Amino acid sequence: MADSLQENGALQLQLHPEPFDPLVVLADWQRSLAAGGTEPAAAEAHFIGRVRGITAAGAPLEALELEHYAGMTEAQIARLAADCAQRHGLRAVRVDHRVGRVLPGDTIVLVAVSADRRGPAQRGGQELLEALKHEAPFWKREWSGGVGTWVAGNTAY
Amino acid sequence: MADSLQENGALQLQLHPEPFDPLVVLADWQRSLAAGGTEPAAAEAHFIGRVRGITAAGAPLEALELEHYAGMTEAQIARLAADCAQRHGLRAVRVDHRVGRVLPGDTIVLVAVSADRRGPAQRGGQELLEALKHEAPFWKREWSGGVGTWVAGNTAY
Amino acid sequence: MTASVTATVITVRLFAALREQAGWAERRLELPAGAPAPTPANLWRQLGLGETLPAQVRVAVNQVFASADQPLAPGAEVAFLPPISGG
Amino acid sequence: MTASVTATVITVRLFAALREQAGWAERRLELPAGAPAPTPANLWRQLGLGETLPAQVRVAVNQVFASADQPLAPGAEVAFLPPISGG
Repeated sequence: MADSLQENGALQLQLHPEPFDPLVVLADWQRSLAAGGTEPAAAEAHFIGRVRGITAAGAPLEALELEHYAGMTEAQIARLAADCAQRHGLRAVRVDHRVGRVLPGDTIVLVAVSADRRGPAQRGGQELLEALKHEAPFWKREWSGGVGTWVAGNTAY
Repeated sequence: MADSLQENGALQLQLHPEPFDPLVVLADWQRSLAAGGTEPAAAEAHFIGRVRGITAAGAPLEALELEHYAGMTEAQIARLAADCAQRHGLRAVRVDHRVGRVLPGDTIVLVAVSADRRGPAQRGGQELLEALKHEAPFWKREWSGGVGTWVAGNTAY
Repeated sequence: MTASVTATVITVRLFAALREQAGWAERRLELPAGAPAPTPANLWRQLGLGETLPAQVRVAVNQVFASADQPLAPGAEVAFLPPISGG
Repeated sequence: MTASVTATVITVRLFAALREQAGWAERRLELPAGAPAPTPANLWRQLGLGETLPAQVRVAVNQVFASADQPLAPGAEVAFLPPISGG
């Protein structure tokens, strides 16, 4: 599943050690899908997540440190995307995620999906974001006042 | 409500008689929000809808003709956006919609919302799109084989 | 001093399929001063658009959705809207 | 001909808070050939990480989520993952 989705170009995935502009990524993605020669999808849903300026405890955040499990993280995202694509009949999926040191206001995650109808696009994108948050190996450490604190779990939906 | 959302710049709305690039619109929107000096929102959800290449009856589509009620359409979108923004605690809303003759593959609608958390951004964007489809005065006519047919209602969600 | 000076003027607008079926987009009605205020439902019949307003046709008064039975104030703009299909 | 040639080699990896608490990120274990195949839960205790594997720690074997009780094949990479917080 994961392989076939990636082989036919329907899944594009990138982990970024440096800041990235989600709109530049989306433009590249749209261009690459258009280059495939198929008609643009009738529905496209995007989600951009950015780093908040405060910690879970309410203190000013200096930076977020994002650890991942190189190899497994990518493979796991590919599996999650393929499952979600199959369940919702998605045409294409794009996932970008920061790793390393991320500053407040920086984009940390981009999830973009396309489908033939709005419902699958919106539901599929939503579900894939939740899956990433709970099933893809990433760990956040909040740095505030020079002290790093590992974050246990995710912010409320 | 509608007025206050538009006055403080939290609602940006545009009807386009000519094709528009949703990523260019989003870049402008993000720049204008950043110019306000506030920290970028932690969550942003976008939806892009494009014209399908076939009619509801399955014939090849030459073009879609989009009629609206100039004045009421804009006012009604502003009301729907303000209601939705209040219900979900959205920070900003951007709506772009084509009018006139729209070709297959063209973007017909863009809905973008920002919020402090992913749930409100996703749910708010989804709800506003449904509201636009059912409560904003637009009428579609499908042109196929030189014959125009008014579309009654919306495609399935 | 003429009747038309104090007449109640109502603008009626049709859109999309309704406009094409009727063959007109906008009418300006002058109702005699002192006559009871018409409702959108009255005007629908009066303009020969049909016996009763179909359930799927929505009414806007002064560009806001409104009841088909509300009396119209002088100067009102009434619109009959076929089923919406946007987005 | 030495024991190590036929020993069962298992790589154990720790991440994030677990890595910092333990003070190491990766260990290569050589288990005597012929010994019963260890499970991730066995290794957790054997490496002094704790008595029993806490419920919130997840296990991956060869970079796929796996049960803590599955016997490990020679050459396996076992990882102990603290609660995920991505996106």
